[in-house]
Order: sequence, then structure tokens, then C-alpha cells
Amino acid sequence: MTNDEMTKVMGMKEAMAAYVHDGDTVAIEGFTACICFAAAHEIMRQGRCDLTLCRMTPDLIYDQMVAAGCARKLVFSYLGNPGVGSLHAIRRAVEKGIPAPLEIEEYSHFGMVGRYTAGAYRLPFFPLRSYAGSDLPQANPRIRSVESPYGDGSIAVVPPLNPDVAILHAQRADRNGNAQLWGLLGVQKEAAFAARHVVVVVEEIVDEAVIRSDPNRTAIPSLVVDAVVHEPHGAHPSYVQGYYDRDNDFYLAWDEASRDEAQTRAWLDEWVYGVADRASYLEKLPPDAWKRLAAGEAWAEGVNYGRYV
Amino acid sequence: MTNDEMTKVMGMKEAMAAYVHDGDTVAIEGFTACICFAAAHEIMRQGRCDLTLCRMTPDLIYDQMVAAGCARKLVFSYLGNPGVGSLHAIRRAVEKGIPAPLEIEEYSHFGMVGRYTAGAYRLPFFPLRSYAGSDLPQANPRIRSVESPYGDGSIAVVPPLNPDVAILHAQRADRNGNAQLWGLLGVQKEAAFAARHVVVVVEEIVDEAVIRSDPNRTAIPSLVVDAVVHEPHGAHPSYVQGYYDRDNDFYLAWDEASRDEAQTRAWLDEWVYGVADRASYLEKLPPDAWKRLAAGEAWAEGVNYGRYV
Amino acid sequence: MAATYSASEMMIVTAARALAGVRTVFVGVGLPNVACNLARRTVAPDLELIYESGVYGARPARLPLSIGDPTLVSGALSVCSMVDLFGLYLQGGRIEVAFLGGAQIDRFGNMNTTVIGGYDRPKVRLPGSGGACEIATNAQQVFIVMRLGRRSFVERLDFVTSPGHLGGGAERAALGLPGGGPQVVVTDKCVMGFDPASREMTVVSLHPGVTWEAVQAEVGWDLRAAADVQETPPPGTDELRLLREELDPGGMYTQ
Amino acid sequence: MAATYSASEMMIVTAARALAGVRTVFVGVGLPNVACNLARRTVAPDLELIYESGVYGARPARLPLSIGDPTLVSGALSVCSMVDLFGLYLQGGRIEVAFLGGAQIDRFGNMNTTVIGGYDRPKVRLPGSGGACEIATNAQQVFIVMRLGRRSFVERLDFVTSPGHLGGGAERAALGLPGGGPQVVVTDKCVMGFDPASREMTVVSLHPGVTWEAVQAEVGWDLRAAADVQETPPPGTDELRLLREELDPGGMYTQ
Repeated sequence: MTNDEMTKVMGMKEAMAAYVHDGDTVAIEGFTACICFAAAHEIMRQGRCDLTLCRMTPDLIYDQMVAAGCARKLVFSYLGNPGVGSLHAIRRAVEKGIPAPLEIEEYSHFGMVGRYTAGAYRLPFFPLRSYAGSDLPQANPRIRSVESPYGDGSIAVVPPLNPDVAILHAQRADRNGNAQLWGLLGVQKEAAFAARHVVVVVEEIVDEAVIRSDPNRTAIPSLVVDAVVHEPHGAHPSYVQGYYDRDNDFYLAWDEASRDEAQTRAWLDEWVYGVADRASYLEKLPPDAWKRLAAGEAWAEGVNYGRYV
Repeated sequence: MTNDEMTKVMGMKEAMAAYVHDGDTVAIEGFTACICFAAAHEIMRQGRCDLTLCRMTPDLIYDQMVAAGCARKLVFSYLGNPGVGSLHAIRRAVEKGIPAPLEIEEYSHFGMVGRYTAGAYRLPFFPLRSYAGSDLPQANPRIRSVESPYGDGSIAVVPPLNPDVAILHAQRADRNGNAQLWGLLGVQKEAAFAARHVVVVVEEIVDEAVIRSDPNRTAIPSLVVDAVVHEPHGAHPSYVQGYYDRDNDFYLAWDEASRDEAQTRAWLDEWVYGVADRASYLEKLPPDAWKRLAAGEAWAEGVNYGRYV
Repeated sequence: MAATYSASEMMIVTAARALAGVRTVFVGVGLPNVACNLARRTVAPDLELIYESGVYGARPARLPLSIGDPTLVSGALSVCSMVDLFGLYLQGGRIEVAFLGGAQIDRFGNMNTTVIGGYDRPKVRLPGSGGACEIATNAQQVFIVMRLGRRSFVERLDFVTSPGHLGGGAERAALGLPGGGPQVVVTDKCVMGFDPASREMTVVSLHPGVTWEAVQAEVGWDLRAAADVQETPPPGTDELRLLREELDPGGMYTQ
Repeated sequence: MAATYSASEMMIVTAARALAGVRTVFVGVGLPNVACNLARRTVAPDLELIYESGVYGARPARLPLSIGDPTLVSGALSVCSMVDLFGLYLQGGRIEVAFLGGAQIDRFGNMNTTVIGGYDRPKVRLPGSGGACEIATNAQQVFIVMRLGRRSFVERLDFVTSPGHLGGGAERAALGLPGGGPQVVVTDKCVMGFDPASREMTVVSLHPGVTWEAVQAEVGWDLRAAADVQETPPPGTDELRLLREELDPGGMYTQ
């Protein structure tokens, strides 16, 4: 079997069943963009529990998973509904222990970025200029410091983060998992290299020749990828640069629904448990949704790599 | 004056006179590709001396500058004529002190990469898994180690490198210095952010709209750039991905000439001191040179960023 | 004839004007986002907007819903990974001004965006640091925009998320923080600076029609005034037009 | 009928065959480059070539002049910065095999590419580490290809650039080096492995027509043999054709 014939393509059900188990440390990353709700909803439907959920910005996706009872612990740096307000389900868990207490491990953004980077680089720690004068190290004893051996003081460090699985949404990949991303890059690459297993979820599966035509665009190489899931619109209601816009109505609706336990449950019943898969979820959207969320066109200028024969 | 009207465009003579001074620490980077010989030759013509020359691979470019007497010290990780053999001028200086002794400060590749990265990130050190069991730390006491505060042993570190000026060749930039690179990326970005001043030398100056059409491709932003020099073929005899191939005849010719002091001088007299500028140098090349070195065409597949209005 | 305007509009316009001549600003979520976009259209045409999402030189074609809006990406000068944004741009010392909002602030400009109440079982769990801790640490200067209020301007923070001038005086420099810390706080009623020696927040101008007492009533400590308290200049018609018609036509931030 | 072939061809073909079944190889300059490209065309069709220049999954359309040749970039699966190549790929533990050449090697597979003579005023200044030190440290396995010779296979190195099994036995593991160190040394006369206990280099096969004495004569210490020394299988006609007609038509490495 040659590379061109190799395939890691799987369905979402199959991929989540294979790579997400009770008790796992899971990172579904994507900063504002490319947040793979399709994977999260499938994990919820499969009834996973006791997960340690890692994400810089837990966002709606982990608010929903916490509400669904999937999580034992949250590792994060910013708990917000971006541009809208609070994450009510997580707040209920942290403030009142409802539905169950939620352990938290809290960093700043650069701290989380550094944790993934140290994990990906197999370093014992990542040094960063932060935390001095802040109460964060008291709240989280894993934030420590080391003395510079060059006599110029000490610097904060954070430990590596190596999730059992990272689930990353991207614009396109080949069947072997070489994934190309554009727009916000977040920590997708670092999370992929840090994780023991990687599932890449894409808007389009393309020929290997497309990937090879622009190798600088490949942030996640097949080397670290276990499964490729083709799930167009899988990041809705977040957005995918060049493919669709954020569906803010959903962010506002969750803000409303999630303020109340019963309504939260009703929302999950309708949009997660009440659908069989992503295709059924997408069918529930208003018929004009994709017209309203259309990205429009703004193409990158050409780039020639040359043929060197 | 708006951004679109702003310009940092200068001639090579003017840019080198403004940003390279006797005694400076200079980094002309580019790993095999995009090595800016045009800048080096102009520095040699301007008679600069006492420079600390930093580069992962000194290559022909620093071999010539050392032969010309520009350098007091060399900071590096691999002293070779790539694919050909030795750097004879530097070897003469190190082995025999001819024409003058040359101080050296030696790392491995990842050590040099880490030094630029620490400089760019304003870190007191960069940690890396290397040097244990090697004699390099004995040869260079600036390679040290720190103990992990997580109880998992010690790790080697290198100190930051912040050159006075970095000179970086790229495919294209706008007039304000936003530079896009493709192909090998080397340490161009890290060197740019680490340096106090940055001169970007490009094959093409393009409209800002070209840069803005593909922001992920911009590795060196105007924020850190002092001058933009438009010098097509300025990296000859090295190559620029998609623009031209390496002129290996030059690498072989230098290998021959540089074995002998008098011949080295003759080569410099002909190709550096005997020409007024890069244009005159290019005129000396055989008429079929650019046909022979043509890159051919292999264009990247399109990428849509979308219009979000 | 003077235009009528809301206190929020006054605050945003004043915040924007604080950026006159600035070239690089790190833009926080919410109010700072609007203020920085207004500054670029008025007092700081060369201003390049930098977002922690990885964007340098954004040209948003609409009011971004968040700092990660796709309109910030399309047409930007550069978009990089977050390790590069925080490492190269911010920690590298390349940010002239960071413009932040906040939940709680004390007299030395230390800020809390983590919890109200105790950390382990908080009364209100706030979003946390995001990038604020390292932004407050590394930006050359920090500008703050937030509405006055006794629950926000407090004698003592429940939690220090982001360091300002710590206990005041030279404490910040002594701890080796690379950036200069908070320089200005723009509110809906006044503008405050920081005393060069004590580093305590001091009122430098009151917005038109606002009394000292009205400001003090919203602040949880005995406020100090600068030597010469001015009246903040009111918004111009052009600024109000941009704000109302182009930057925030929905009135999300300006009501 | 057996084909005729040079000692260099024998060495390259044998080196290529050592990669059977391997999926990721870190390719060093010179001989390893030819051997890895040959392996991909023969015994390891799924082999992805990784170069320290930042290239993953290269498909060179010609024999690369160096590890930074543009033909390695065009058509590759991914090209990244050097900090990512060394950090994510190599140090991250993602490289199955690194294929290196060298100037001097000792019985435990430690290598010198720095100096002959003293460091401060060397007799011969060699290129130095390049990436060799961290490659030798981090790759899961290290394969070495170099010509035999008394100046290369020495009792004592002038300088340890890249750690092999250090003083032998468990020393390497005790020092905490993440990778497994050297596993095989392919030369123009024989193939050597490393004893599982002592970690000393041992001859496992002699190339056709080569005697033990001819090998020992080129090595600066008393060589040990594996329990059962084989004859190395000779190159096949297909391998020789690929090498001569496609991979190195100029005979740069195969004379």
C-alpha cells in the first residue's frame, strides 16, 4: 500500500469510540475558530464521563460537556462566552457544585500555550514572563519558577501538558491526515504534537497533491494523526475561516438556556441527545442558515514553489 | 501619512551604512536558502570590521566576510560549504590564525535556534534536550543547565541572542516591511524579532493588498522592520524558493579559490571589490545564468479567507 | 452646538483619544475593542491593532463580535500562532500600549478578573486571566477602560489576577516586571492617571457635568486628585458619527 | 548472474536496506541522503523523509545538493520553521530513525564532527555539530553510515560532539538521554551492531569478499564479532539501476 492509498478516514462515531475513553484527558482546541462541536456532541452521546477537559477557552463546547456530566476536571485559562458573557453551566458547577463539583486547574493564556508547547517539545517546563505579583501561583501550585543560570533572576514556569487525545478542526486534510489550517492558528499545532492521539476533523478531504502544493500551510502532519473525520460544518456554531461565519444566535441562545438547569437539559435533549449525528443536527438549522453564515470570497495571492528537477 | 504611503524602502548602500557599524553583532540568516550575499558584499565594500558574525551555517557568505577581514568573532553551529566540503577561509583563521585569529562561540543547530528564540521571546534562557554527554559545554561555558522544579532532572539551556542587526532575505514585502516567506523558513522570524534592527531584502516589493490577502504567510511584520531593500537575485549564488535555483558552480569555484590566500583575494577583488553594486555583479554572470537557474512553476492551491462584512 | 452623548460614548471617545500617536496597541475584549477601532479611524491612523488571537494589523470590516472574529483575520497584515503572539509580540516587548477592561481594580491598578469571594468556593466565578496576566506584565504601558462603581473600584481585591503597581512606589520594578504597568484609567465619569512617585491612581479630569463627589461615591477608597484637575473634552460630532453609524451601529457598547 | 558494484554502492544499498519497514527517518547530509532516498524507492515505500532544514515528507525530483535543496521543499507534505523541526519533530520523540554520517566514531558509537587535535588550536577544524548532537540525543534509534578507516574508527575521540552509548553499558540511559542511541553502523566493508549489554560495536556481517582482517585493519581498537557473523547480501540489479540512473547519475556518492 503506498501513501496515496493509505487512509485514516473514519466516521465521527467510530473515531470518538476509538480515541475517547472514560477518564481520559481530552483537548478539543481552536481559539474562537474551528471549535469542533460535532466531536463534543458525539462524545456526549456516547456518555463519556470522568474526563479531564483541557482548553484555553472552555467556551460553549465545554460548558455543554460539563452540563452533560462528562467532566471531572477542567484545565483552562479563560472561562467566557466570547463577546456574550458567562459560561453558566461551568459557573454553577464551580460556585454551587451543581450538577457535581468540578475540579479546576487554572492558568493564563500564555501559561496554557506554554503547557502544550512543553508537552509537544518534550520539555520538563516552559518558561514565561508572567505570574509575578499575581495570585495565580497560589491558586495553582503547578505554576512554579526557576532561577536563570545566567545570574539575571528567576522566571515562572509551567509543566508540560500531554493529553490522551487532541481533537482539532481544520479546513482541509488528505486521507492520511496532513492538515492545512488558515486564519487563527491558536495552539492547534502544539496540541497535536503534545497529544498521544490526534483526531483531525475537516471541512474537506483533498488529494495529497493539494497538500503537497503548499507544504508551508500544513500545520499538522500525518506523522501525528490517528484519524481523519470528514464533517463539513462540524465547527458550527463557531466558524471556519473562509468556509462559514460564527452563528451568534446560537451563542446568545445558549447564554439564555444555560442560566437554568432544566432549560439547559432541554437544550441538550434537543440539539445533542435528540439527534443521531451531525447530519441530523444540521438538518435542524433554519433553511437560510448557510446563506446567512456564508463567508464570501477573498482569495490569497498566488505563490510559486518552483519545480526543481 | 497613511500606512499605504509609508515606506521604509532604501538602497542597499544606504541601508548597510545606516544599520551595520564596526563592532556590531550581525546576523545574516537563511538556512541554505535566501542567503543575502548582496548585503554581505556591500558590508565588505564599506570596509566594516570587528563584527561579531552570527549564523547557524556560516556558509560561503561568512567565509568571504572572514576572508575580507570583517569579523572579530563567529557564533555558529555548522561550518560547512553545503554539499561541497569545508569553509577554507574560516578554517585558515581558526587553525592558523590567518589573516587574523578568529574568536569562535559554538553551539549545535537547536542551540542556535534556541538562542534566537530566547532573544525574540525576551527569555533569560532557552531549554533544550541536548549536550548531555557531549564535550560542547566544555568548549562553550555559556551552555549551562537548570534543574526542573517538577523533580524530573536537569536540562541544558542556552542564553538569548539579540543581534544589533538582522539581515533577512525574503520573496516579497510591502513598502512598510511586511515580509512573506515560503519554502525553508529557517530562523528568519526568530532572528527578526530578536534583533535590535532589521533589514529585509526582497525579490519583489508588492502592494500592501498582496500581503493582506494572505496574512498567515507574513513571517516578518513591519513592526520589527527598519528598512526594506529591493534587490532581485540578491541571494545568488544561494537560491530563493520559486524564484531561482542555487548556482552550484559558484559554490564549487569558491571551494577551489578559497583554498589559497592569494586566489581568495583575487576572487574577492573580482566579485566584491571590483563591482560597484549588486547590479554590476549580476552583469558579470554568464548570459544564460538565469535560464539555467530558472525555478520553473509549481503554484500553491488556492486558499479563501472569506469576506466578513 | 455641542452634541448630546451617553456616558458610554464619552468613555469610549476619551479612551480612543488616549491612543493619539500610538503605533501598536494590544486590544482587549469588549470596550477596548471599540475604542481602539475608533482611535485608528481618528487620532491614530497609523495604529496597528494586535489581538491575542494572533492578529497583527487587523482591518475589521465590521464590529468584531470577539477578539477572534474572522473579520479581524481577513485583510490583516499578519496572523500567527498564539505562542508567537504571546512570545514574539507581547513578551518580546513589542507592544506600546495594551488596552484592557476589567472586573475589579484597586488604587494601584492591580486587577481582578478571577473570582468575587474566595477562590475555592467563589460567590461569583469570573472568566479568569485569559492573556491579562502576561499582558499586564509585559506591555510597555497599560491603559484601562471600565465603568466606575463601588463593586469595581475596590479598597482590596478578592484576587490579584493581573499585576499593576502592586503595593505602589517602586514595587513593580523591584519585582522585575518588564512593562511599565498601568498609566491611565478611562471611566464613564472621569480619567485617572497614576502618581509618578506613589503610583496611586489620581483623578486628572472629570467628564463634563460630573462632580468630584459623584466620582468619589463610586470608588471604594479615598480618591486623590492630580494637582490640576481638568474637564475632559467632550466627544466631537465626527467621533460620535463613526461610533454610531460605523463601529457600533447596534449600540452594543455605546448605550 | 551477480552484478558488479563498487564498495560505495554496496554501502549505500546496505544502508538503505536497514530502513526496511521504517516510517520516519531523519536524513543527514551526504551518504545518508542517498541511502534514505534509495530506501524509499525500494524497501520502505511508506518512508517519510525528514530533514533538519524543516522538511517532512519530501519527494525530491532530483538528487538534492544538500539537506536544504529546493527540490526537497517543492512537493513535500509539510515545511516548518527550524524551531518546530527540532522541537516538535525531533525533541518531541517523533523520529524513528536518524541516519547520520560522521568524521570520527569510537567503539560505543560516540561521534566527533568538531575537531581533530585540540579544540582551541585544532589540526583540522571540522564542521561541528549542526543538528547532530540533538539528533543523537533524541532520535528513537540512530543508524550510521561511514567508510571504514583508522582515522575514522578510533580508540579515543579528539572531541565528543554527539553522544552514542558514552562509556557503554547503561551509561546513556543513566544520563537520561531520551533516544535509544546508535543501533547499526554500515560501512564500505561490513555492518556493525551494538552488543545489548556492553553497548560495544560488534561486527554482524562482512560484505562479500571482505575478510575479518581487512576490517580490523581499518579500525583503531580490537574489534569484537557478534556470535554469528554473516555475509552481507550483495546489491540487487534494481537497486543498482536506481542508484546509477536516477538517484546519483553523476556518481557523486557511488564511485
